[in-house]
Amino acid sequence: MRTTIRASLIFLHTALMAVSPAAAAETVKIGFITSLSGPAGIIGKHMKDSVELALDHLGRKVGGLDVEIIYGDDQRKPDVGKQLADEMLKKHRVHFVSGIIWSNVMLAVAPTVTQAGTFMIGTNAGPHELAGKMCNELFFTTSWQNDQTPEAMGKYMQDQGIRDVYAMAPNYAAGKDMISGFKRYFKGRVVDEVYTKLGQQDYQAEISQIRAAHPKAVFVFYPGDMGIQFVKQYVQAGLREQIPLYSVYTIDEVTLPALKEVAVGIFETRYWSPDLKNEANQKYIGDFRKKFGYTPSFYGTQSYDGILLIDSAVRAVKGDLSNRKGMIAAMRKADYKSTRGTYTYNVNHFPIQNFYLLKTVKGAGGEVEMQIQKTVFENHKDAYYQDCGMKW
Amino acid sequence: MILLVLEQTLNGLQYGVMLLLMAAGLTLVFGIMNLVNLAHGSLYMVGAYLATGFYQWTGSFLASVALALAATLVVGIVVEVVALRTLYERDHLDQVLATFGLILFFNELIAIVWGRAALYSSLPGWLSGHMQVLPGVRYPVYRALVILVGLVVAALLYLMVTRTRLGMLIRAGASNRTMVAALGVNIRLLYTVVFGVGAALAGLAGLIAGPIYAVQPGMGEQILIQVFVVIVIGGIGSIRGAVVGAVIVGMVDTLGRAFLKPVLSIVLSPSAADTAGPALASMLIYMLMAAVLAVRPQGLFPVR
Amino acid sequence: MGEPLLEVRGLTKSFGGLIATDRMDLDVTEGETHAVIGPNGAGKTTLLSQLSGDLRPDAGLIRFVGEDITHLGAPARSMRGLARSFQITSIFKDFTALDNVALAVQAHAGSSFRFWRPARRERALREPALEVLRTVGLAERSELMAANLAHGEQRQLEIAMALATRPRMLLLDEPVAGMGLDESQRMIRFLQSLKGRQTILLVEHDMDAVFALADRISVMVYGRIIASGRPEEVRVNPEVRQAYLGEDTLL
Amino acid sequence: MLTVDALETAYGDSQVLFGVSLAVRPGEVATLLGRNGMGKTTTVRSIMGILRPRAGEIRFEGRPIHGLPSYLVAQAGLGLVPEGRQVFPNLTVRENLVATASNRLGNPDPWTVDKVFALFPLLAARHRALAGSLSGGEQQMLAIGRALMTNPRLLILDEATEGLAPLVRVEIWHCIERLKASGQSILLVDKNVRALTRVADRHYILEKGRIVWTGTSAELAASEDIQHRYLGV
Amino acid sequence: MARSPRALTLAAGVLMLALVPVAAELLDQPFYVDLFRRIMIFAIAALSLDLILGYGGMVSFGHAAYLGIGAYAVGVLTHHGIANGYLQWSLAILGSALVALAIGAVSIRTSGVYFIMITLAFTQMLYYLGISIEEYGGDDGMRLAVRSQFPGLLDLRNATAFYYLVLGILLLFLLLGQRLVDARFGMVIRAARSNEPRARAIGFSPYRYKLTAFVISGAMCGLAGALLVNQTEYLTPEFMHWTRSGEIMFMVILGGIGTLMGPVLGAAVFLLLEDVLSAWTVHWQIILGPFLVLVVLFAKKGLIGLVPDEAAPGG
Repeated sequence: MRTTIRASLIFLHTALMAVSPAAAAETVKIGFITSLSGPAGIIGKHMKDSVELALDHLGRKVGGLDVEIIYGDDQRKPDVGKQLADEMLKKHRVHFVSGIIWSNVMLAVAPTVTQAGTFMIGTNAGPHELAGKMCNELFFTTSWQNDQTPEAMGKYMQDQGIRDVYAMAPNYAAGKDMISGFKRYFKGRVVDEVYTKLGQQDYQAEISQIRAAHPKAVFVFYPGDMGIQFVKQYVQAGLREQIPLYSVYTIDEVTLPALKEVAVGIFETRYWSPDLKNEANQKYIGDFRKKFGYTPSFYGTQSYDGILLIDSAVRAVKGDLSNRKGMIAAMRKADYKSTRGTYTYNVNHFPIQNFYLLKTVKGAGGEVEMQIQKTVFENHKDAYYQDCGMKW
Repeated sequence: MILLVLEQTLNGLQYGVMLLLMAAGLTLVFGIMNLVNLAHGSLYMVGAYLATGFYQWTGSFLASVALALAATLVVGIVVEVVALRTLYERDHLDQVLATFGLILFFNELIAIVWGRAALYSSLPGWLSGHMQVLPGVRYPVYRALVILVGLVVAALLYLMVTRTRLGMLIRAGASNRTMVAALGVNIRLLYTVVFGVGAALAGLAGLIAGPIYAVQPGMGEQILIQVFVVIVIGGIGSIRGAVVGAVIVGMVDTLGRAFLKPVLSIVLSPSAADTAGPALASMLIYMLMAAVLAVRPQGLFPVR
Repeated sequence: MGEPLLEVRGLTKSFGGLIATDRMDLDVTEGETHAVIGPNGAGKTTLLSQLSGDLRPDAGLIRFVGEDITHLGAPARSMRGLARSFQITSIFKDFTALDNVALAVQAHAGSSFRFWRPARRERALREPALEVLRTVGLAERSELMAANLAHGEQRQLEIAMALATRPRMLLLDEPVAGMGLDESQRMIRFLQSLKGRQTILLVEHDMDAVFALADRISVMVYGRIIASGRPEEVRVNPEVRQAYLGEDTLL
Repeated sequence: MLTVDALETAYGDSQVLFGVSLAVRPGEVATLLGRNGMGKTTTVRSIMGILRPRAGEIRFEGRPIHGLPSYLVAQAGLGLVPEGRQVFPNLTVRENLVATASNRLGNPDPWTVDKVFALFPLLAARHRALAGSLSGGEQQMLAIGRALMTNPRLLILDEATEGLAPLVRVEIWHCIERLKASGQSILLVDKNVRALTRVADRHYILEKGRIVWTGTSAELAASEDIQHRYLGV
Repeated sequence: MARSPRALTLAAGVLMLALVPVAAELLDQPFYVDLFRRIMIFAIAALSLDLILGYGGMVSFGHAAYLGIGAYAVGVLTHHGIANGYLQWSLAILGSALVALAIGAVSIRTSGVYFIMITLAFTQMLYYLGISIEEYGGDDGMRLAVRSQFPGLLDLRNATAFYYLVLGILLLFLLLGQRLVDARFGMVIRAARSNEPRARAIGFSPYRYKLTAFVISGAMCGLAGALLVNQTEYLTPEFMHWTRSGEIMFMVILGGIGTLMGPVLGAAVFLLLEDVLSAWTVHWQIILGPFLVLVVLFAKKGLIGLVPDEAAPGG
């Protein structure tokens, strides 16, 4: 009888411990949302692996506290992402939500998270809304604002004297940002702007249209799986020799293993490259290759940086997760070893950073890789920060 | 402009051929066994995975095609014997639900074996190039081959159904299976064979699709609904209907996507055309199906 | 005799190469029991289905109470007073016997677009229904599920449902089909009790039933009426004997 | 060659056959007579394995065949000409004959399309027509030809002359006589007593799921009372 | 009647649902209020489907369409700055009723597989329509800026108030459904399902009744859509995806077709199973899939069939 009572008491105690918020404070809970299934799953893998590497580097602690990561698969759908965020906030009571590849998902998730008083640390998507009117003190990103990268490409192509460009992107928030960013610096004629369905895999019909329009060059934004499909089909259709292709977020370490030689010679602009020489980057790439056996991508570095950024914030408030003000102030300093080198935060919590021109080349060992050609922008600010009401 | 229409017609034909390969098996299963098999798309997926897997393993494209075809045939037969047999006598509602359950199972099984992320199968060099169809029109070799294979398969199927004993039995079974059995034909075996052939065709569609689309769990469902549209338009159970339906749907879908927007912009304002064009284009085949059913409730080529 | 209640002119229906009804003429007078006989496959059920509106004729005219009803559907014909029974028992199996008949009453008792009051508590539906069940001798079985009734009882229920619509004319498709001798005798006696009060077009195979009930008989072969007349006339008609009863003379 | 013993069959809850027993000997033409709804077709369907009998035994050439799926029953040597003809309407006449043709039991002089056409010249003229477009009589001939093409040891004809014009019926009866003359065993299911007493050797009368009378043609022809009581003639 | 095992189950179920917010409060697990509210919303959708599927025999494979219409009615009005709930929800009900009228008018003329396919086709059309309207987020859908507002009545931002509103609507629909299927109207659609040629022969034109039932069902499901978009605070064409129709249908079958409590039970078990299984393994669908097949094959009457019932006549 007595044992029964004792057992019940122990049970009750454990149950109360499990649900009481005080107990939860000893662990940092981070919800990490990305796309793990479907064609974009490969990107999610890059991000998830990088998060794990970051935790390894931090000794499986964040800011000195135990850490629990809850991964969520948004299936590239905003509504699923929103639902995941709700669940993470209400069921798991996370302190930070991080990750998110797609701008449309980000637009659904970020407000949900920040309205609940929780930090949203973006590690890829940078829709212009969040840089401008919808900026929020609880929102930080370790990546970039969508427009910035195509701005660099637009500038490069403008400088090269290329005219009559045919522009293509998937039809979602980032796709439109990319084209508008491109047009901000490219002043030549845009023959046509075509938006395709997000996640589309067969571009043959669009490629036929391009051929019929015979532009001087094609500019595209096709991240991940879409990039693999588009570039392959572009080459298969015999357009590569007819019309040169320029791209952003299309040729990268995620798509190169599938594209290989097909991508050689294509230009990209970007804020990061594996051949960027700094200590943090070399350590990251070296350890990543050792642990996972493949070359990481910018999706990975951003996610890695995201965990380090959170770590710097929690460390700054000495593990007092209720001290939001302190954590905001800490993160604004960007005081951690970023893989891109040092950078600063703009008022809207978007990085001010360099953008480079990259070219796909056959490396010394015969493997296809990307190499920095030159710097297009130095300490480049996004075009929307003035719309952001935050002052600091 | 004419060249563009020609090229888009080829694209439509290529898509139609893929639909046809899927539709042929589905319509036979539907027609003679009276089974609504939503899991047909899973066989397509299995075909795509197996082909990709075998290609990585053997390094030979043709060997992987042969192996994948044989393997999907076997998978189809196993699925028929284990799961679907008991469903023939059930009503359509049960069939829809049970095969919906099979979809979940297959998608997850594939996800466990190969992971959720998509695979990319590449083509051997001799298929990844392009060819000159007409002066100024280059067309990918692989897609041209797809069209050719599809047309050959369609012709073979047509001959099989119209000229062979098996074809006669299939048609006879579609109208009166009790009588076919009462005349000494093992109708169960016939069903299994037909299902296996249908599965192999779906697998063929899947392995063809591999290099064009991403190979991923759930890929079957993306095409399945279109395939249903094809067979409903064509008339359930009719191979001829499937051929005609597939070509119609392939053409309407592709040409609609390519030309509806420019055509509409002649009539409407550009911004209205921008909105209405893609909307109408993606709805076109469903409107077509509703229209066909309104006029001919049994499809274009009713079996009975 | 005045206007016929039911008038059929040139009715034609074919299925593929099979001509089931071949330019057929037929009259049924008010109050009479008119039997259509003929071998199986002669097209009797096809004829009945065209009369009831379940099948659309290819050509011809059907007139009921002076109105052309050729293009009306089955429900509209039921509303005008044509009620049919089916050769293969057709009832609502998952309802009670009483529900079955009450439904038939309901169809003819005002709008059924009523969404609130439970129909099983409407006395205006239940009482007439029970009354009809009593007439056909199923009153004790009223609360049984129709599926659980014996075959003969289901046949009775079939007739009860037709009667409950208070028809001007009953179309009966082999009412004693599949019944044993006793059951069919009982059914015949019941149908006899309706004679005079109810116009009946009877399609039947069972000669006992036909000769016990019919005022007039039309003989149908190969989609055509080959003879029509009073029972004793038909019985001795050599053409009928040859066509319907056998072909000994030709063998 | 065919013996049916105490066969009971039910559709769901309602039993239709209550112990039917009959036998057909090699080379003979036997009949199963009875009014509509008495269980004739149910008996045929039970023999053919289309319905699963609840009880009883069916043997064909000594082998038990009850409970076998119908294709195995057919393969054992039973050829069915079903009630309502049931030709395959979407197949041509020739295809109807060829589709299910077989000679599993090794008939030394098997049926061919040409032999069927010789038996029914009407079909030869229409061999490319869809069976669904044939007249009732032609369909009946086709159904018989189709069954013959499986080279059965025993041919079962269920209501083979129903609903046909007198002249056509006569032709069918002549054909059955010819088949009988060639040594074909036949089980006829019909109501047509007069014609049957000429063609058949022995008769079984079915009433409410039971065999109530058995006898030779002569006995049946002599018994007006039996004819009237059970067959309504 | 009142003491039948099913009535007791119903009472216990209602009591349990009523206590969920209290329990969630005590356990400090507000998530469960969300979960059970979601369950009840899908229960309403499943209930609406069962009215035509179970009682009317119409295998609509496009019921998600009305979920979408209801959701879009709320989302679109909110997008244009009209947050008034009375207006929004009326539009949701009216809009889905009209769409159901149009879809039903065409599809009820077909039957069997063709009915399944044509309802699916219409839903696909709406799905693609939703995807193409950029103004309302296209593919991406859009956030619902505010939940529907019922000034002076209640505030949906209050999770508990919203919860009890949904519970109230569910109970109301259970009652309405019960009256409907037992009334003359219900008898006709059940009769038409049981034996349509017979129903016609005794004088009913089933088409009109079936169409009306189809419209009522669509309207109910439209309201469920309005609730759902308030629940998720996100509008997306995914509400109308065909697999959603499949899920709703599965809830009905799982719980018990042709009953009123069945769909509610089915929705609860389906969503709880999803919640539990997905927490346990990411590959939860490999369990759910075969489970579905087994339910179809062996539990013809659904889960509710396990609860004994007096032989209720007229299934």
